[in-house]
Amino acid sequence: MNKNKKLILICVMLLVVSLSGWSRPSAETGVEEWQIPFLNILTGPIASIGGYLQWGAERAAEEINAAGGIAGKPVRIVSIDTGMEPAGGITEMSKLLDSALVVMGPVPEPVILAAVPLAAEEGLYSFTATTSYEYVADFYPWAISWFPPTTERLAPIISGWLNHIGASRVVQFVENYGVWAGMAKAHEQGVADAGATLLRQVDVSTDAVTFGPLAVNALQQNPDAIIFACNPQKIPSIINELKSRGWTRMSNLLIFSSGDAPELYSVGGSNINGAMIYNYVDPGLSSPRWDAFRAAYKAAYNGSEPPSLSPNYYDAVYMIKSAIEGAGITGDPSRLAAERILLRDYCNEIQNFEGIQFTWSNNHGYPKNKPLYLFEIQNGAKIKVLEIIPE
Amino acid sequence: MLNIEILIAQIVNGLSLGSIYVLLVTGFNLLLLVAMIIHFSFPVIIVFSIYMSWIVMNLTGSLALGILAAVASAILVNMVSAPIFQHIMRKRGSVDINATMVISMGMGMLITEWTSHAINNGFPISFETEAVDPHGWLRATRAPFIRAGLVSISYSQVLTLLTGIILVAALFWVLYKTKAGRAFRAIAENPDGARLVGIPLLKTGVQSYILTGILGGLTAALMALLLGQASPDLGDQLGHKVLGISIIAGLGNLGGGLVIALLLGIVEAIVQGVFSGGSWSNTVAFLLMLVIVLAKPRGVFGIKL
Amino acid sequence: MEQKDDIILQVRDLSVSYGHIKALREVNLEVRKGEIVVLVGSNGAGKTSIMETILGVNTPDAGQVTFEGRDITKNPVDKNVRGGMTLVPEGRGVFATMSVLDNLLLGAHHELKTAGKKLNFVFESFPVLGVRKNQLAGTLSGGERQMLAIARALMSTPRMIMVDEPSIGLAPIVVNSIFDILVNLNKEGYSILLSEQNVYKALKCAHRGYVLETGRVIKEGRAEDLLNDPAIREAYLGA
Amino acid sequence: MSATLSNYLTITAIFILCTWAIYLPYRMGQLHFMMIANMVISAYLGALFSGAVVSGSQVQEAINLNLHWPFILTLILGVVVSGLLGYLISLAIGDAPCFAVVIVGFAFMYLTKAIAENTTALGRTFGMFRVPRIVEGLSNSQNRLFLVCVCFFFVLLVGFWIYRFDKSKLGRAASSVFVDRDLAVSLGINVKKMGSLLQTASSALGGLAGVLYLYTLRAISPSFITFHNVGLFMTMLFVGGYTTQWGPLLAVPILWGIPLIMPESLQVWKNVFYAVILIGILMLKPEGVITRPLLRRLNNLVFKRRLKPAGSGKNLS
Repeated sequence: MNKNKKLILICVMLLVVSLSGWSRPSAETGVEEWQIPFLNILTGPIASIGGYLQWGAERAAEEINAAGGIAGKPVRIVSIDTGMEPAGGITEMSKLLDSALVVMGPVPEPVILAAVPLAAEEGLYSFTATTSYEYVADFYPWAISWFPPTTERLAPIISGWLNHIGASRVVQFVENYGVWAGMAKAHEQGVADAGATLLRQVDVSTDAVTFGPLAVNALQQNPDAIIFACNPQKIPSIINELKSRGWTRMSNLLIFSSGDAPELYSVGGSNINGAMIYNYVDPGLSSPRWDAFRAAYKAAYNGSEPPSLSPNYYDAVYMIKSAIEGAGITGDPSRLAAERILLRDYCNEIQNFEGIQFTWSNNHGYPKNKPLYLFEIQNGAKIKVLEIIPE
Repeated sequence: MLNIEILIAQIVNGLSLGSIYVLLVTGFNLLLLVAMIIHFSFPVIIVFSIYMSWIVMNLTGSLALGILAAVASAILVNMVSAPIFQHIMRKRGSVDINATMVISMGMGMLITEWTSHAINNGFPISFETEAVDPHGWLRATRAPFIRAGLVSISYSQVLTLLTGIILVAALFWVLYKTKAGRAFRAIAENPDGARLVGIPLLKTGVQSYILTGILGGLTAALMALLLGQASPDLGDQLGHKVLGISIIAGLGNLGGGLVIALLLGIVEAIVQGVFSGGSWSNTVAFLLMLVIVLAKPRGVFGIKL
Repeated sequence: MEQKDDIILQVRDLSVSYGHIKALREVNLEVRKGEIVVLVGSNGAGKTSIMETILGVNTPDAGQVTFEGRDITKNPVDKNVRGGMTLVPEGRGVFATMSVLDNLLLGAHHELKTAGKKLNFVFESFPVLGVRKNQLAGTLSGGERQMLAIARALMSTPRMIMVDEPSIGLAPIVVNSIFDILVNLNKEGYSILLSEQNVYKALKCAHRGYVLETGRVIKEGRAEDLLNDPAIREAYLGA
Repeated sequence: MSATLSNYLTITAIFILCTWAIYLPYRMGQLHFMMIANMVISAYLGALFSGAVVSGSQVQEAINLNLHWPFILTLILGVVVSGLLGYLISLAIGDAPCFAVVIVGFAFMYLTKAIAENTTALGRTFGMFRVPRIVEGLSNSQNRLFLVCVCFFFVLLVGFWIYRFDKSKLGRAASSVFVDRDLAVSLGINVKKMGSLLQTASSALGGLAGVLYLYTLRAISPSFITFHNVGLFMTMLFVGGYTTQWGPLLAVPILWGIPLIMPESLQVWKNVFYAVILIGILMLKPEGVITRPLLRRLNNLVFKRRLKPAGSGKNLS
């Protein structure tokens, strides 16, 4: 009886606490300090990705604060976890609707699909810097994309690669998840553009753990080139299965940009040497800012290269800084709605923004001149083979 | 469409996938038989042992210590979690067995959080690096020793399959032919009754944790060998299938689990080898299970609890 | 007065409580070699508590249990079973999902080496169990289960058998045969401590009895005397 | 009411309905996860019929139904289709054992997911969005408030219905099936009919929750309602207590609310907290927080207090 009473009391208290939680304002953008909420994924199996995205954003904030802050005021990244849960995503997003100047994230696609429409309707601008253009284009002008429309760049790089290796019979591994199917579609376009045939799309199921069957499925088509559009940690295992069945032409394997993640290298090691990969980020680039970023990342992550997505929210923080300073935003709560629009319009059409990798200009909320590179993988490093630099 | 070479290749692949299922389903069933736990997150527990063995191998480069770590950590997890399960299942009459399934999910969450934050920065781990496998033994075992066209067989595949079958046979013998096994089953059915009969609960309990621990540790070691890698979500990916196979075969049915696990592996391999595009292969596997369960609601080989 | 070493089980001032509930208050009782002693009382009088405490399931608040001259008050159950006492629990307590043979072998868990001999003995005494030895215990009838429970108890080579409510839920004719079995076992030399709600039958076959009420012994004596006690006749025999 | 609070309340109400959908067949010991698949089906149906759109990048290939059914019609559609589906399936598995039913749920979850992921009209992996507000012309905040009212109306309605069921002869019969199926059969209870009834109700409830969820998120994609939800609702049911309908009412607001109020520094530890709370509560109360004996005692407590002034408390307890 006593135990029960206590338990009920605790439960009631928890309930009260959980209900009263919202009475305090969270993440209020004041003039004393710029608070930038970051809806990130910090829990669950893919928390590691959120971890290095957070790292990039925090690094930008530290640099900015060391150099005098944004418009003279310090900046702080407010970390918020959404997990993979859309319901949690919209609730976390709704906490920010009345107070935040801008929001970074969300990161996982299920949360983007639920929370960004809400933010767009309520006039809150989202920096969705890790997902495909197609995922956020529908919410323009209230969401920014870090990438140009998928086919615009992917098709040319695929045909460039096919011409480079001189192959014509292609098989593609596709995992039907999030943006990957869309990217696979863009690859298809590139294969057609190069005059090659796509023999088969091999379905990589999300919970596959062994890959022999898929390798056999692909190889029975007798292809001379293979594209991977699936989970990065699965790619080395598939390559292993291909190799154990006699595949030798490593440069005829192409890994898509979402595969360019730490998982690929931590699992692949030297097994994937010689395979090709395309991406928008060139780790070999040499500039003082990039070199410092790269060195800091290596120091924080036991010597591994910065993943291709790691600079995205670093750049996002800097873009917010230049928008606040360039559009004369004050952070005054009474002007919140107007300043949100100022910031939005500034970023959607930002010109000559100095990103850590390249200087870009936006048009309709996405970068017009983002370059795309083709690399060869050697022991975790990437050697540039081709590049597409738009006018 | 399927020529004979491809069929053989896929059957080999299927047996390899099936042998992972065999190991996991056997462990899952064993926990049901000796402790009446529906350990839904059992594959996640195995992933914990894989990670422990990786940590030890990464530090020492010793394969033997790695296997030892897998077994020791599996026993340790049992020792820590068993009192929780026992506490919950003490009131056998009024507490439903599915409460253990929820506890198991909670444990799985804790392990996933640990692996995705604390180990290797949350990135997947590989057993083929210089530090983990300095002599290249794992790599050599994983290389094919028979290759004919698309058919490829590695030592690790043969080893996993054989060990799986031997383990099932050995467990069957322990559970149904030995004094300890009889006591395990008695405690699982009715701990209070077993105590009245004079079975020493603590000693027998520890024995059963060691048994399940050894099985779990070996499973972890073999999975590491066969897959060459592990990631925080590996366990979740296998959870449904393992539960599914156990149900289809008949809960607690060791022999049935072996057969169904291998068959499902082969079916999945063939299905995955046929489909072009779309994410249908899992659906096919589960629809097949659906048909079987409609025909045989208590499992193909019958529930053995 | 019998000699002291005739006493196989002696319980002195035994008190047990579950949480705030006092289950037993200063119970004293004894069982002598070759005796059938019956505990009489209504539901909740403490019959099961006495037996389980003697066996070592419960830790008493106070008091002492001596078995064959040794103090066993704090012994765990398995040690007491090895020491020569056993309990046939209320509701039979057979393992329904295990075979009859497995159930019997569980009784001999601590000394399997001689199990073969004991099995022969048990199958001789209970031929029906021999016939059904590979059947699951859950498929037996109520009387057969009670036989199995008693047979399992015999497998541990006890010198004293405690039997908790053997007649519950059994048809009258089956109850008779169960009591016959107990009497026969007693004749073969087993001391028996029996708890029973079927007071008339129990006192008929017992040597002595104790009457319990709310955890206390309120009366004790020879079975015939108790059977003739008007108060008991009124309370338990409805006459 | 702030957007956060209304979203919290709406989703709490929906999750309560979902947990009840699992509770109902569990009354007779069946773990019926079909309701998750029903949520997906009715949410997609709702999206199709209410005039939601697919992503602009897929719009050329998608068939535009151009329907604009009002909320109430899509709701009825979702409930009826789900209930019908649940009923048809229950004809085969009405009296199936607990774990056979699990497989049915899993199979349908994979099936609905694969269909959604591969159908262009449903937006493939992107799903559908721009689900209209419940009533045309409402502002976002009015719409949210309206949703809170609608959702809690259904919680009351369904809650009352379940209450009546639990108190009825049928409810007692279901409990007896849970405790001992063979005994129940020998008492003349038609287990198959009972299972059929409960499974149909569970499916219809899943359909209801699916449509409400759709109108709350105002979008749907294959990644919205997944196996993750099975774990979520299971934990809510078992922590709250699976023997009475009141468990979910207590567990859902807490388990779903706690992660939302974690301070910033503890965001990374959310799942750890969740898991520890889960294990901790089940250690303390293996049958869940709210059990039948607890309810009886609470009942007595309340009655005593109310009746004491009249001086008749003793007689009643």
